[in-house]
Formats: sequence, structure tokens, C-alpha cells
Amino acid sequence: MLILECPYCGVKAEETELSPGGEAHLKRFGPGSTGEEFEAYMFARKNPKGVHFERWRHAYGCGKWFLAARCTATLEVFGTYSAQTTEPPAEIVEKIKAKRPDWKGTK
Amino acid sequence: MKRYSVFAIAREALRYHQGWEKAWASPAPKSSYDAIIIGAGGHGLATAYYLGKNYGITNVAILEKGWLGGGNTGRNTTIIRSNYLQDPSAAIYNKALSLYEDLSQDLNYNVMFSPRGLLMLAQTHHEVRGYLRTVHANNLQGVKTEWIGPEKVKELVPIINIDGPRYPVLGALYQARGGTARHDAVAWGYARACSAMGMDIIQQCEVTGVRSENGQVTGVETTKGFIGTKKLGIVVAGHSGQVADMAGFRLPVESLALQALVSEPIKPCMDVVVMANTVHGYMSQSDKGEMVIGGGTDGFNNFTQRGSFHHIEETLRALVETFPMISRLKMLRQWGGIVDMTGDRSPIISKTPLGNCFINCGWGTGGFKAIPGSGWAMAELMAKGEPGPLAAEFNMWRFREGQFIDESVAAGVAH
Amino acid sequence: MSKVASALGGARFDGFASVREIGPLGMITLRAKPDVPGLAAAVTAVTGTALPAQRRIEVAGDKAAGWMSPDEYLLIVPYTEVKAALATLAEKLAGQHHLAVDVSDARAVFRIEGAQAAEVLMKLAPVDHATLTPGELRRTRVAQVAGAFWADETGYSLVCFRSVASYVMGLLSHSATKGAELF
Amino acid sequence: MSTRLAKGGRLIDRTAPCEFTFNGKRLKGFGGDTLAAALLANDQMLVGRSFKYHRPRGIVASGAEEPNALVNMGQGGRFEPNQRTTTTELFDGLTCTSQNHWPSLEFDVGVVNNYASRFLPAGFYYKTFIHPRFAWKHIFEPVVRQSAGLGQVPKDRDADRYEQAYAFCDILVVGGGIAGLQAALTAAKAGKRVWLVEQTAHWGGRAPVDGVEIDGQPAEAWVKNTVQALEGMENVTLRARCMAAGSYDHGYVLCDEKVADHTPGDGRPRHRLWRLRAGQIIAATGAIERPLSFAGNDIPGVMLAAAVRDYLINWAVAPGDRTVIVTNNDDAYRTAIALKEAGLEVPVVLDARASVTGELPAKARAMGIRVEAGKAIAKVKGGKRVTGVAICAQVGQGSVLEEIACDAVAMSGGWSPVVHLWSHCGGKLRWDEAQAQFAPDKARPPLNHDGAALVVTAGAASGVLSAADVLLDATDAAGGGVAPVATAPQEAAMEPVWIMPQGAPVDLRMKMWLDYQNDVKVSDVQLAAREGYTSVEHTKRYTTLGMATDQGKLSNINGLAVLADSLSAPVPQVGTTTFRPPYTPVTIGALAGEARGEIFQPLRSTPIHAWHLSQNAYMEPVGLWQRPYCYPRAGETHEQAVHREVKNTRTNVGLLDASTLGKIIVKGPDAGKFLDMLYTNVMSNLPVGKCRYGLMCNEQGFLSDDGVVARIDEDTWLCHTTSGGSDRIHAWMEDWLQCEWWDWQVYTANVTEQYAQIAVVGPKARQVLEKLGGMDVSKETLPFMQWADGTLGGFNARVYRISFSGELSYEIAVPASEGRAFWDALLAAGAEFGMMPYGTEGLHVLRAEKGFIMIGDETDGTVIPQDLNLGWAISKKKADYLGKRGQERPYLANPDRWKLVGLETLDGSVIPDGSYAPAPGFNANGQRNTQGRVTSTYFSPTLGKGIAMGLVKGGLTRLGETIEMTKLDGSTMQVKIVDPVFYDKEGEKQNV
Repeated sequence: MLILECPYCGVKAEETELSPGGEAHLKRFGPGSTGEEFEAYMFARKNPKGVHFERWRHAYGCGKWFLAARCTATLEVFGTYSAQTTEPPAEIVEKIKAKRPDWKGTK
Repeated sequence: MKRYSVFAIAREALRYHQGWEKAWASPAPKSSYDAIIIGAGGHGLATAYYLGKNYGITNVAILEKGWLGGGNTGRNTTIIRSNYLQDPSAAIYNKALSLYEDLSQDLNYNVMFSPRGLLMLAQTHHEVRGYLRTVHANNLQGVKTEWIGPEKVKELVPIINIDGPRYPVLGALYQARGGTARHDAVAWGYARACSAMGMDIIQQCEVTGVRSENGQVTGVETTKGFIGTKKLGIVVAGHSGQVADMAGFRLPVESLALQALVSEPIKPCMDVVVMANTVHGYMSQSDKGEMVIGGGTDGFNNFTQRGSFHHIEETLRALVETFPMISRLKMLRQWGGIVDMTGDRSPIISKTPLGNCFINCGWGTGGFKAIPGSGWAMAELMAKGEPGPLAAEFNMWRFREGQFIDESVAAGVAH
Repeated sequence: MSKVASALGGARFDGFASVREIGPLGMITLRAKPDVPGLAAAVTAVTGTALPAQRRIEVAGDKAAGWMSPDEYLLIVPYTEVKAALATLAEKLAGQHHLAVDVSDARAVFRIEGAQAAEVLMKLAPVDHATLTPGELRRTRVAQVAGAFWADETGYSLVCFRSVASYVMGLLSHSATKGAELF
Repeated sequence: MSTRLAKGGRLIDRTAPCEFTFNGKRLKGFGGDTLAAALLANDQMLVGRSFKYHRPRGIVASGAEEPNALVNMGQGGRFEPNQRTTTTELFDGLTCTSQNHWPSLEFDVGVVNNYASRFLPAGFYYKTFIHPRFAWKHIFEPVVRQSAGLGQVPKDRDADRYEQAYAFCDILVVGGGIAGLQAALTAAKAGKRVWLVEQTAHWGGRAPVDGVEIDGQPAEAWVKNTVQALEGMENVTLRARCMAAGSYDHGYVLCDEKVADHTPGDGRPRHRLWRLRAGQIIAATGAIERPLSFAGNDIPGVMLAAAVRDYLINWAVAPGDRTVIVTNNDDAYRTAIALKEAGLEVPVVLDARASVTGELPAKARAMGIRVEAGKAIAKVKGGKRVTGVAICAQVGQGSVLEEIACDAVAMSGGWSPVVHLWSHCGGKLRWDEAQAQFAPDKARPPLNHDGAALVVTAGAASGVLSAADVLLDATDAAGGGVAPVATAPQEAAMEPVWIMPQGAPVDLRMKMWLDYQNDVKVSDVQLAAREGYTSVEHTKRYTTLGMATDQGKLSNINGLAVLADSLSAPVPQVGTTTFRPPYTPVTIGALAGEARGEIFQPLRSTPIHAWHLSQNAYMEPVGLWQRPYCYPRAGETHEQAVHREVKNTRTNVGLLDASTLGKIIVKGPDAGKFLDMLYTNVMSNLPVGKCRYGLMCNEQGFLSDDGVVARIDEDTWLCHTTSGGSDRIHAWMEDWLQCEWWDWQVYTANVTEQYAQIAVVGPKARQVLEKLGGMDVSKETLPFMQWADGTLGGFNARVYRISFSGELSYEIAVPASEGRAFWDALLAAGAEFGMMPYGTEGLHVLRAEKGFIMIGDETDGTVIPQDLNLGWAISKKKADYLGKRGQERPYLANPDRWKLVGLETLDGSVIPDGSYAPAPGFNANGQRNTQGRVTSTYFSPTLGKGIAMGLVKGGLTRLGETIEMTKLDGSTMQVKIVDPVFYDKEGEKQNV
């Protein structure tokens, strides 16, 4: 039963107020893209056992999508941040590196 | 292997059961094998078993990082059915069901397959149409199912409330051949049979790397050292992506928690399996008398084998509405497992970018019921290097091509 | 008889706290970013309040302005004044990217009152009441549906969608039943 | 015999007598009794039968760990099986019966299993019942099931109500013993928001029973003062009768408060499930005493030593007149001393330790109690109750040295910390050699959301047992401070004893019970080890050790130790099984909470709902909405009603409550561009005042929703969605706007519920509106596929000239608050034109007659618009729209895909729902090939014959062909492929 703080309204929302939305920072591939690109966009998820960047919507609150950095093995949350970004903010990356020295990064 | 029978029990009883031999051996790994299967769950063991039985390949090791049968094989709700809508699903699940029917005799191990019948309740008109579609499809697939009315449902399940105000029971898809089996026994029975064929089941042996040259696997690094192999099968539901990563390819799979629970045992009251998909709950009664209950998956990636409790509550609300008597039973134990979810919720039994490496994963919430069929098809793939008809459509590239095997289409029923 | 009917026609339940369906209230969903020029003035013109800050609701008599999200406000005015309020907004925000729509009829509004009114909500919403400050508008889940509530001196106002009004009334009544006090 | 003493009993109220019945026998107890205490007070030693062998079972414990004493309790809507008597508070009028026997508790046929037990070892069923194949299902399994199962099945609907509540705190302390009280006090004094929960009705735990002194006063007094102090603090909440069932991630803890179990029917909720969210959990959950494994340790009258002491001191009940004590530690001597002080006989204390030196044994000896060091029980004598013990040396094989008559045996094998809450979220354990116990490894706690420790343990749950250490540990756990000083006698070290005697031969080991309820014996665990089921999880599952309703609270550690011994491995190497919630079983009604009956699920209703009900409409769920399926009149079947409604709509005028249709406003400078991405066709060029039908696909390319879009003004569009789709589509829009195109200037608002939307449909529709009066609804002013604002009958209305039936049709939106009044006005105006309401099924028939597709019927998540001949609604000019790339994939672009056609039987009958069209031959898996299927099939009252739509390979290129389609009975019927538009192909009726 996760708690994630919505970066838009500041509410420490519990999981039942949120909707999960899968992996974050996916790049959309539309017409003209290759089969591999489209597959990567739609299906081939990183699914790491460890640090995961993911989408959540504060569905029963302010309605905004936001992003979270979370460990899928311990459920530790490193931080939440705006959905209007294509990569995790530097301070969250730093925090993860401090807590998970073995982490291989976002790629 | 000494055969099990009532006579063997009697003989052993006279000497206080001191003479039973080990159900399976626990050898140290050899330096190499003709085939290695990673994962000694039901699917991995069944793959090994049919490799030996159908193809005579017995120089096989099954590597298990924990204890055999300790993953999803040992933590599911034991439902067995084959009333699937799509042809490829119906084929493999029906193969599994047919094998289950003879499995106790085949393995000389009572897996307690209990074809007590299985009902999928239709509680909206939309669901009625969906299940009727399934009956028509099943008839053409050679899968015997039928549509039954609410009165017949009540007759089969006296404890059900068929005229609930919100979701009355409008009928059900009924598969009389469906039922349950004892999940642990399936793994143990296969393990004993594999061991008897001379295969090595190596527990507490975690694979830490896959070594390959020129697009061919040469062996695996493990916590018990390097083990060479001519073929590799990856059958590790819940960690498929991690092992695929070691082999250098990515899978269209995500790992989610799926939960189940049992009530305290009561005297027999429900002799069929009931699934209520509109309200997301299913229930059967174990031979011990516990009501075995399952629901839906969590929505986020998770490797902890612990789900979120509100899903248990949702399931129980729905089942209390459907079976009012369970309100005064008590939840004895709840647990979670990690399931692989693919883009169409159907499995992958496939070749991989590595020539002699094969993968079996993505069974979602429907793995247990498929075990014998999955092992059969995976063994064929590993032995021949090409999929047979059972596995042909379950290749890992189908998503890119847009070839979906989507079971949720009829009435929102996933596996 | 007025042709205007609230969702439950003013249903009421008296338990350890009282529950009343009130309304219809005039409500406007105003979507605009806070930095839109003239936004604060437009809101003040309609509700007589300041533009609410994050999670706040500013109340002035029978009017109010609540913060719903970084680009959404809930404006409350008497039911009959909605049309005029929309016209005011259109005028004041002309040329600015915004959206203002009447949602008065899409909502049901409840009052929960009594010394232990908070306990009724504690049974339904995963909200830590100790962290709420006066004048905070909390959007949350009320059992199985979305809702929002805020407190004043005499109790709570709770807003939900109109279509689930009878469900919410059922929840509130069950929760407020005498003998089911939490503390 | 087991009796109530004339004096004493710190928890009972002798002025409050209670009557209750057990198996119909009327018995007496006192307020404050547990049911178990009251049964023992009435000499009811035999209380049930075991699971497998149907062995006689008596009360063995005094708390949540009790495996045996479960009863069927209550009647009718308050019947509940498997009630644990040791945690059930007695009340006047309680009724209960014993379980798992036939025909009676005293004489049970099932006990035949006991005599055959030698043939029924662990896992015997895996090895037998294999042949013949049918026999398991039809013969063996029914017998197995009937003899298992414990309690009876509830028959009636639950008469009680339940509720749930959320609470939040900094520190949740679980356990109201001295450790919990001290931890709560320490945290509270530090200013923390504290909750303290205790599963029983009483505070203080074991300390008052064990005669502990704290800060110079009796524990009882310290407990009272501390509770008082806590009750006086604003930042503290105390709850008794509240069991912390499980700890979950991020500090979520479920606590089951048994509000009214002891006062049934008093109007309060029976249970309240607290969903607590704690910053940190302090588990002060104590420890549980372990049984000793000696032959006959399951005979009624053999009890845990501390339980005997509890019954004596708390409830003034003596389980026996002559109680033999058997132990491997000093604590059990407290029981000997307490019994002796109460004037009862303790013939001997058998201490397995070779040397017995502690203060408590010294005191016992001084009281004249015979203490035998290095001795053990070879065997307990008796059947349905204890009659004596045979004594032997602990070392050796059990040669009997002496027999002693007794009627109770109090055993103590040491203590195991209750680590459930620590372990639920992954806290690790360490093996404490000195106490022979698994205790929390404080270096490896379960983790919270921030990576800090989620749980800390306090007191006995940490593995510390002396009262002084308990208080120190509890103070530390809560952040530190000055701990009160407890004094108690110094205890000598315990010695692990896993089998008694040490060299017991197999015939004795087959009579040493580990799991009393599931009948797992020492020999069974040894058999599992011998057969290779050596992982602790294998052993558990093979033998069923620890899988009973007590979840191994008594049996697990003893079983692990036996397994370790069999494998010649140290205990910690064997490890433990996983601890799973709940700590003790939780009533399912409490987990379902308030959600039953009317508030089981939200039911969404339109403003006209009450009218539908008043007309006896047959309602159907559409998502969470309830919509009228049809409005049957007296004597009509549903089918007849639908036919009447359809015909009337075609010939006169029909009225449909379409309020559930989704309505989403999309506005902004980039709204047109946005809608062009969302819909497959172009919406940006839709003129103001006009309507256009549009399709939405997901990124896979599969059709996901459809509806009519209206251009409201230069930068505003209104998008209609399907009834089930409004929330989903609105969320879908917001997803793209927030996460992909966040620089686009577009706002959306879901205004679905703002409007009551009513369709007036049929040749006389215009006449009805004209009768109402108001705006001009003529063809010229308001032609097909346009909309206009105006008034009708004095109502402000927005009128759309759109049609889902092929008839002249107006969809009219008025504010929801006026919806019912407007509906009534329409009914009044329409009366003279023969207007009738129609329901969703009529709607479906009308649209099917016109060949209009329905999301959910023609689509199922795998259908693309091209399959439905909707290519005209897919823009060829647009470079991109959601789903376009997906549709370019080979399987979706394949010309052989099944495509939409009309279908008709040759005889006018109706094609069955779900029917498939077989094709010649079989596939590689032996399945019949197929070439299509029906998607919608109805009897058309307008045409007087069956009509259908379907997806068929080749689609409309096969017009006129006849194919076979399946019937439910397995046979097939002849079906002709026709145009899917069955009615008014030219559209003359709607465009008037």
C-alpha cells in the first residue's frame, strides 16, 4: 500500500487515490518508425528489479499525472516529480546514486 | 524409482515408514549437459520431463535458485480449465487439461486432479454474449463447454446468491472437465519423475550470467560455478526479464503482484470452481475445506511477492455479495506472487535472438493450469529448435507484428 | 414546484452526526494557469474572494473559490447566478487561454454536521484529518468514488458527482449510524 | 478434574454470572471469562477433534495460539465456525458446539483414521489413490473432504454490520503488555502521535500473572497507572480488543477491532477494520510458549505451563487437581508455585536439564515440590483426558522409571518471540542460541518508504524475556529514556529440548504431536526429510505442519528443529517459512466492510432514474450505470416489450434517456490539432454549429470509442463518448495533454453529468418538439448533423440533430437538475403522438437495423476501424493520429482480416449470439478452421426477421454467398452474407 506525494498538489496520497500508468519517459514512435522502434515504445519495458521510473495519476485528487522513482524490490520511493519532463531530475538521480551505488543509471 | 501404491504404503507402515527413498536426488552439477533449464517450477520441470519422455533427452539439469516448486507453482489458486476463446490458447490449455487428466498415473504420483467442474458467471448481458461466443468457439476447437442458465448455476452452487440486486447471475459458461489439482504435488511429481530419468535437479543454485559465443549459448554462470550446455531453456516466471537480460535480450514482459487468500477450513459446501469476472473474484474449496480465493493483479511493477491489500478487499466485497455466507468465515492467510504480464496477457514460448536459447514466460495469472501443455510445447521447441503447432503463435515477436492473442476480448476474461 | 431538482431532493439522515444533501449550488469549473493575466481579478469579480492558493478554499458568504489542481479552480456561487458569473469570466478573461463551464448540475453536495462529524469522513476517506488546516479543500476518494470536502465552524461540506449521490448518501448514513462512533 | 476455585480470578466478575451452552449442555461462567476458561471451569476437557485422525482434543493454550479449542458459535445470521474459545469473551446466552466429528464429540466415527494412522503418514495421499483414474474424484476425494474441514457451513446471511476507518499516527504500538505500555508512554512523552492496540480486552499482558514488580509496586498497579496516564494524553489513542492483523508496505497496518463480539446484537458494528497508517510500528507482541514433544502430548489435559498459570490466576480455574510439570526452563516453575499456592497438588516437576539451579526451582523445592532433574515424560497416559505420566530419563530411549497419576500436564519448551509484524514486510530473523529462538535481526529490518526501518520490536518480541530487560528494550524501541525498574527472580539458562526423551524410538515419535490440529507428528517431519522434502517449505507443505488455523504458532519452531536434526543441520540453516498476514484469522465480513447491499458498489443513476423505476423498467448495468433495458407492460415479456418499443419508434416516436453518454468539452488554441490526433478523421475543420461522427483508437490501432463531435465555437468542441467511455476517454485526453503534448494549449472538462440528454426519435419527433414550443427545429433551420441552442417548452436546451436509429431524431441536452421535469414535459407533449420510452435493447435493435456499429459488440479490443468498413472515417491526409502506426503493422494491414458484413438466415430465424462461421478443414492443432463470427444479432421487429452483423473473411466482396454458422447444440445453420444496412439504406428517414 504505497504512499506517493503528488508533486502538483502536495498531498501524500495513498495508493487507492492513485492510478498506476507504467514505465515513464517512453518516447512515442508514430508513423514512419521501424517495427523495432514501435515495439520498444509499446511493449519492450525495462521492468527492472530495482530502480524504476514510472507514471502515476493522482486520479482521486488533482487529476494530474506525475512521475515517481521507486525501487521495485523494496518499494522504497526516491522521489516524485513533474510529468512534463523527458528525464528524471538531477537531484533525484543523485539521491538514487547515493542510496543504490550499484545502480546502472537510466539507460 | 520405487512405485507408489497402496501396497507400498502398507508395506512401509509395517516398518514405520523407515524404508521410503528420496523423491528426488540432490546431486552436484556436472560440468555440462545436453540441455539446461533454468527454473524448477512446474513449467520448467514439465519441460524437462517431456524432453526426456518425448524426445529421449535426459542429460538435463534443472537449475533452481530457491526450492523447487517454490514460485508461482506453489502460490496459485490451483484452477485448471481450457475454455479459452482464441484458438492458440484453447489448444495449449486443452492439451494441458488432457495431460492433467492422466498425470497422476503418468507420474505415479497423485496430483489430486479433481475435475469438479468450473463455472464462469455471466452477470451482465454483455458478458452473456461474450460467454456464448466462447461456447461456440470452444465447440469448434474441440473443447467441451456449455452455457447453463441461472437455475442450473444455483443447483451446482447452492451457496450462491443468483439474484443479487446489482449483478444477478444471468447464466454461466460451464466446463465440466475443469477443476483443480494439488499444486505442490504437480511440481513434486514431475521432479520425482525427472530425477528417476537421471536428470539433475539442482536447488539453491542461482544463475548469475549467461555465456554465449557467436549467437549461441555455451553455458551459464551460477552460484555453484559455470555449467556448460548445448541448449538453454529459460522458464522463470516472475524473473523472466532479469534472466533474459543476462542473455542479452529484452522481453515484452512486466512483473506484477497477484494475490490470493484462503479462509479457515469448513465442511464441504461448494463442489465446483466459480469465477465471477464482472466483480473480479474467483473461489473454490480445497480438499482441506478452505475456501481458496483469488482476484486481480496490482497495477504497478513489483518484485516483493506482496500485493496491495485493497485488491484483497475488492475481491472479498464482490464475493460476499455473490456468496453471502462467506461473510462469517475468516481469512486465514493471504499471500502474493509475481506474475509476468505481456502486451496481450498471453504467454511466450519462443525462440530468442540466441540460436540455442529458448524462453517460456508471460503466463500472467494463468500459469498453473497450463503446466503440462506448456512443458510439452516447450520440450518440443527445445528438442527440435523450432516450435510445434502448440507454441507456433506464442512467439515473442508477435507484438511487433500486431498478432495478438487477446483473451480479454470476449467478456473481459484474462487467463 | 420548481423544475430544478437537486440529486436527492434534500435527503437527510440523523445519526451521531447529521447528514444533509443540499443544493443545487452554482458551480463553475474554471481551468486556467495561475499566471494568466487578470485571473485573480476575474475570480474576485465572481466570488468576492482572493484566488485560492494550493489546496485552499476561500469562502465569502455564499460564494467560494477552491483550488482543484494547478490549472483548475472550483467557483461556487448561488445556483441562479451561474450564467452571470460565466459571462463575467468570459469578459474578464477574454483573449486568455482558459475554460469555464457550468458544472452545477453535475454535482451533489452534502453537509455533515455535529461534534463528531469528522468521524463520518474518517470511515470513508484515506485522509489524515490532523494534517488538514482550516480552509483546506481536500480532494480524495470517498469509499469507491471521487469526492472533495472542506470544513467550517459547523461541519463539513462534501461534493461528489451527481450520479453517485445516492451511493454517497448511503455511505454517509451507514457511517453516521448511532452506536458507531469511533471515539 | 478441571474446576473453578472458590477464590481469586483477577479478570472475572463473580457478581456477573453468565449462562451458555456447549453441545446443548447448559453451563455457567462469569463475566470476564473467556469461553475456554468457562469450559474448563465446567470440567469440559474434551472440546473438539483433530483434522486428520479425529483425535480427542482439549484446550492447550490461553490465547491466540490455541490450535484445538475451536467451536461453531452462535446461530442463524450470527453463526460462525472455527471460533477460538481462548480468545472469545463469554457473554450470557452464548451457544456453541464442538467441531469435526460425527455423530458426536464423545463418539466419533472418524476416529477410525486414528487407528489407521500408521497407514496414513504425511503425504500418504500423494502415494496412493492413483488408480483407477476416476476413483480420486468420485470416491477418495469426497471421503477426504468430508472428514476434513473442521467447522460447519454458515447458512444464513450475516446479520451483523461492519465498518472500516482510517487512522494515522507517528508510532503504532502493537501489544498492551508492559513492553507496549512502556513504549507507548515513552513515544507519547516525546510528543509523538501514538496509537496503542491490544488484542485482548485487558492491558498488562503476562506481567501481572507472573508476579512481576515494577518500580517497587505490583505490575498490576503499574499497568493501571500507565494506562491512566496514557488515557490522559491527547496525542495517544488506546484500543483494546483490537488485533493488528498485518503490516503492509509504507506503514499500512490492518487492525481488526472486535467492537461488539461480546455484546452481539447491540446495534454497534460487530467489527471495525482500522486501516492505520503509521510512521513506524513498534511490535510489542510478546512471545508464545512452545510445547514439548513427548508421546501423548496431545491428550486433553496436556497444556502449556503458562496457560495453566493464566487460567489459575486470571480466571480462578484449575485445569487439574494433580498437575505434573514438564519443562526445560525456569519459567514453568512459576506455574508449579502458583498451583501449590492455590492449594493444588504438583506431584512432580520433570526438568529435562541435568542440573537445576535457578531461584524459581529453589523456591519450588522449598515449598516441598518434588523436582526431578534430567527427567522427561516417556508417555502420557489417558484417552479423552490425562490419567497419568510415565517418567524416564531425558537421555536414553525412554525406559520407564516410574508412573505417576495426574489429571493435567503443564509443559514448557521455552518461548518464541511473536515476530509476525516484523516479518510481514521482509524483516529478517536471527537464531538466538541461548533461548533457542528466532528473534528479529535488528540490523535487517523491514523497510519503510524512505528506506528506514518500518518496524522495531519491543520486549519479548525482541527476544528478551526478563521483565527488567523487557522494559529497557521497550524504552529503547520508542526512542529512549528512563525505563522503570522491574524486579523478578533470576532465571537460569534454558536448554533446548526438541524430542523427549532424546533417543525416543519411532513408536514414541509417532505419538509426539507437533501440529495438534493438522495431526503432524515428529515422525512425519522425519519422514519428509527422509524423502527429500528438505526445504522447510517442502516439509511444511508435505506434512501440512503449521498450515492449520493457528498457522503454526505452537508447532513451527519445534518442527523446524526436528527437521534440522533430521538433516544434521543447524536450525538457522533450515530457516523459517514465510510469515503472511493475518496474525490471527480475520472475519471476511470485516474485510468487505460497509460495501454490501445498497452500497456494495456505487450505482450511477441519471436524473430520470426514479421515473424508470416507477415504470417497472427492467434495468441493466452498463459500467456502473443502471439503464433501462426495456419497459415491460403488464403481461409482456422483455422481448415483447423491446419489439413494441422499436416498432413504435419507427412508426410514431420514442423517447430515450441518453444522459449516460459521455460529454467532454475540449477548448483552446490547439484544440483542433489535438482532436485531429485523437480521432482518426479530421475535426479541426468542422464548422461551428455542425456535428461529425468520429472514431478513436488506442496506440495499438484498435478501435476504442466512437461518438459525435460538435463544434461549439471557434476554439471549443464537445466530444460525445460512449456511456461506458466518458471517464476513460477523459483520462486518455488528459494523459496525452499532460504527458506528451504538454506545450499544447488545450483544456478539457468532463461535463457528462451536467446534462440530462434525451433522444426524441421517430417520424413524429418534430411534431412533439413543436408542440412543446420554442426554438425552430425545422429541417431548414436545424438540418441533420447540426446543433443549436434555444428553448423548448421553457427549458434552456441544446439540441443535436443526430441519429443512432436512422429516424428523424433530436438529442436534447438540458441541465441535469431540470432533466426529470423536461422528461415529464416531453411525455406530456408526446402523448397524443403515441410517444413511448424505449430502453437500451430497443436502441441496439434500432441501430443494428441501420447497420450502425456498437463499441463493445462489433469491437472487442482487437478490431480496427478498417475491419468495420469505416475507412471513410479515417483521414488519409493526416500524417499522424493515435493508432495510425499501430494499424500499419503487418497483421493489421493484412487484407485477409475479417470484415464487417450483414448476415441473414435463409428462413428468417435469428442467428444465435456468439455464433462462429466454420471454414473447411482443421488447423495444425486439430481445431476447426473458422472464417468469421457474428457480432450483433437480433430479431428485427421492423423487418419481421432475424438480422445480424458479423465479421467475415473477405467481407463485402462475398455479398450473396451462403456460409454455415454454428448453433449452440453443435449443429450449423445456413446464413447469407448481405449488406449490413437492413433498413433505409438511402437515409431518407433520418434526413427529413
